[in-house]
Amino acid sequence: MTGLAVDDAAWSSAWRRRSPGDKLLLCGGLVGCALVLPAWPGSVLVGLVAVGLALGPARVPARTFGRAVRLPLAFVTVGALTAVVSVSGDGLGWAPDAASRAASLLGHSVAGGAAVLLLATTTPMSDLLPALRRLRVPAAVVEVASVVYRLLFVLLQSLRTIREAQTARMGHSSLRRSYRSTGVLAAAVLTRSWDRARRMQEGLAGRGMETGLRVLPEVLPSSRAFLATSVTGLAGIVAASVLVP
Amino acid sequence: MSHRHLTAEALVAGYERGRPVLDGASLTVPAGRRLAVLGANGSGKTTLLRCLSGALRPAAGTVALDGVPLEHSRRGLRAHRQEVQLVLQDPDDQLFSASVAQDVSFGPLNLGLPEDDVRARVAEALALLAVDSLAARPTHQLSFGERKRVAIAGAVAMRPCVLLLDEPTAGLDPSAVAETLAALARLQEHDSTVVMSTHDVDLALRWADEVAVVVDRAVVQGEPQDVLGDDGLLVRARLERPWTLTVGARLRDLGLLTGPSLPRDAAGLLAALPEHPGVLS
Amino acid sequence: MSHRHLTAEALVAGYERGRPVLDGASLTVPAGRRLAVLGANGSGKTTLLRCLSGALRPAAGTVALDGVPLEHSRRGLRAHRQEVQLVLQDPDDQLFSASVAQDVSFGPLNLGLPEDDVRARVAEALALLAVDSLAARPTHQLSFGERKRVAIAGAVAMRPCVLLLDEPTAGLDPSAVAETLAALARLQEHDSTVVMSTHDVDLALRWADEVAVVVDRAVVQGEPQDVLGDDGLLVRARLERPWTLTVGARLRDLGLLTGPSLPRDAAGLLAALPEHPGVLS
Amino acid sequence: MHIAEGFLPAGHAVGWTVAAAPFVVHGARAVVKEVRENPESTLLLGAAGAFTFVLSAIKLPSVTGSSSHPTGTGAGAILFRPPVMALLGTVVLLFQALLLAHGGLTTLGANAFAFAVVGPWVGYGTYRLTRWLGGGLLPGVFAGMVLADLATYVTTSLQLALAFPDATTGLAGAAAKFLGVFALTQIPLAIGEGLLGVLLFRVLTVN
Repeated sequence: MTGLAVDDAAWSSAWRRRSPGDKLLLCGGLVGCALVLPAWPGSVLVGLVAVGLALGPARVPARTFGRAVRLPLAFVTVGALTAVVSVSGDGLGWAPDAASRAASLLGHSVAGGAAVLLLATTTPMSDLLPALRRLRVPAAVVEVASVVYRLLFVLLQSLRTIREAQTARMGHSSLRRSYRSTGVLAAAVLTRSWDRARRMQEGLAGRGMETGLRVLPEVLPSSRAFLATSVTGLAGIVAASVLVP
Repeated sequence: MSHRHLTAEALVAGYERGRPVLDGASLTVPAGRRLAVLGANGSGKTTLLRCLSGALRPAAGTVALDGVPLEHSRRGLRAHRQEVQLVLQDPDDQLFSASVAQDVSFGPLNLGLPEDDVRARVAEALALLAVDSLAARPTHQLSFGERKRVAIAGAVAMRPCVLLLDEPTAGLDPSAVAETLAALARLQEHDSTVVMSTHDVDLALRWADEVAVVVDRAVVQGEPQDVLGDDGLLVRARLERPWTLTVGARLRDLGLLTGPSLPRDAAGLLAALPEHPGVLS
Repeated sequence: MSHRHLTAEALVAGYERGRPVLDGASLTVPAGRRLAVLGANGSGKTTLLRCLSGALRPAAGTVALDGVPLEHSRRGLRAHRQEVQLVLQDPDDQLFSASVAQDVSFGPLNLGLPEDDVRARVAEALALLAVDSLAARPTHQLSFGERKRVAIAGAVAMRPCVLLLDEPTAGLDPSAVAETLAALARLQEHDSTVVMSTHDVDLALRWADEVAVVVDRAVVQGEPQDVLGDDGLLVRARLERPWTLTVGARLRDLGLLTGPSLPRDAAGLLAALPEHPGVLS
Repeated sequence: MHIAEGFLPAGHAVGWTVAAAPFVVHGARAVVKEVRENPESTLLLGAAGAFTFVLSAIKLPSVTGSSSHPTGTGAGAILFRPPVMALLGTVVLLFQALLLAHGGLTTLGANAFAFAVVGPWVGYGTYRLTRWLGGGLLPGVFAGMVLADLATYVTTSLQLALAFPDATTGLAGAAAKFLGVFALTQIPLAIGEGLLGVLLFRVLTVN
């Protein structure tokens, strides 16, 4: 079954049955620290904690986490370099503290990314989306997002299979053909998505759909111990960053 | 749940390029029993099931539950759906949630049941279809056969009196077919009527109590061995003769089979053969 | 076209949640003959076919054509695809164009052939698959069985030496299955090798010259009656025993069957039975 | 390309969230209203969102061999209109941030402003303008998608410039830098996305 590595990890992680609210608090706190605290030692601590928790108690596969953490690096490196290069009438140069500024940017970003990745690899989207209701997001929007989550895997699979079928018949053997085939591919996926929505309308009408896609929320109880440890840990990171020069 | 009689009378429905797929089709669904609806692809099996479930409004003719005609009003359809549920051939047409348990809860919630009842029904449906172990997995990770059973669970959770299944075994390998049939058997301990459409004549012969063949835009209904032994009908319907009837008939001509009627499956055939060579009638 | 030998050696491929679906799978496709690849859903049949066609690059092991290993370079794959074509299970994954003729011309056009050659190949492919009457029709108007045959025509128009088909009869009613098998027979008059994957053991027994069962992440290959008569293998592979072998074995024990080997289909079984009662060995 | 997690300073992250909020809320209201009137539209909107997500997963063939992905905002804006795209685009961004590590949660506001607000409006506006000036469907689609793509990248570049003014030349210099690195290099890819749109709509209108 094709899927996305992060999503697979979320469904089988050891922290799957923890309350999404608990995990949001922890990861939200970590991201906040990564952003607000100075890169040293704040971001470094956040990064270590996030990676440590992911590979340790949450039992996220190292390969998945490692790959995903590297994905934003291209943007971050280019962005950081662009920020610290200085242009003037005389040409290019380096801004003062270029190295430390760039390192700082890198640190904030990698740490923040790791913190969010901890959330993403331990909490499936279908657990997170209902949590949005608590942020006053309307039910209709949450339901639409849930359908997006269900359908995107179906369409991704179609994308891969159709492209493979096109490649087998040499549809991508030259640049021109590849473009034409890609256009056809996009059209095929769009047609599939419309078709699927239309068929689901009838299928769900038969199951009594009238005003919405209401489902029974899953019971994922919160853990006082988890919350307490998280808050303590976050406080520790803040304290360390404030105290260490 | 008490038995309810579902009938269709003189249906005209399913227009394709100007002509109706069904024209004068009538059917009586035997309460509490197993009915197989047979026909070639495109013959109108799905159209018939959709008319029976209320999903499709026929151009003429009536569908009735216990003699009361189905009204295609909001109220009428809602009442009908509580008794008659249709599981479509493609499970992805009915599975909208990434979570298996949440998807199955959709139907009971739409019936307006309180949360505890819904939870109980979901657990019961998942167990009946033997998909309770999948409740923690997302829908998109399940195999085709597993998704088919989750879709059936979604319908079963509404506790309909009549369960209609459109080609429930299409695309399934032999072990998955066996699991599905076992699940349907468990269901029928709870007194429901099961109707399945298929083009697999051997399956129909061994599973069904009654058989209805969709042919020439209408329906011919009867006992499995009668209907499926009628060669003229099978040719018109573009179906094959079940092998047990063919081989059984020949063995009976050779005087080798005991028993009043021809066997309906391999086990029955082997059982009706003599134990040792040399024993002939 | 000359016969080409397609082989797979010790394939490791198809990772799903960390484990490979195939581990040490080897297969020899007999040139110019019919090979059925059997296995339960999820066993690795599709993965095996995708490795053989070059669509999937195995993590370990080799695929070779006439002993020359397949290189997963642009050039290597291009050459391979001209000899080996795979038709997927869902025709809608392969039909992109507005009309049938347009779709079948996709492959030959991409090969860079001149227009006249393309036209000729399209006509030939449509005729072989008996869909020439549908040439101008839009693909979405065709029935499922017709679309499956158009998808096969699209691959055939590339004139591959080896044609791989993933579950070509899945979802087809008996008459459509017969049409597809007839089309494949016409193809083989042109000297091609046909490999089909299926979980229908009866079909495999009556159609194939050789059978390969995908079981326990590897492949067991052999003569149909040997492989499909091996009960231990069938149980491990989650397949059923073909009914002709079961019934045939019993009839042979009763001394009723003539002939050296067990029959492979209903016609063979009936032919091997005595004409009149009372004739026993 | 979305701004990665943690890359924007806190103040800017909050500021852009505030800037994008009214548009996203307006889009959410439109969705709620639509769903109330037609409950089945939940499924259509969900399919639209899933398509936009998957569209950005398509690899655009390129001469250099390196792959790039369409933003998808232009096609979405023309197919589904900008107000709904503000909401759908934000949902897609959320999924991309969590499932693909593309973009971020703290940068969701900034990315939404570029990808779900500016991009779609520029794309849709260009499309309508082109048609009003007499162009057909396909030229309209081409212009709309190219400019939607470019507008998204220009906005992102300016957001970065605002956050990281140049040491010597300040905002203007930073703008020049980031535009040069992100937007200028994007031009051939934006044209590629426009071509993709033309092909996509051509297939759709023929069938």
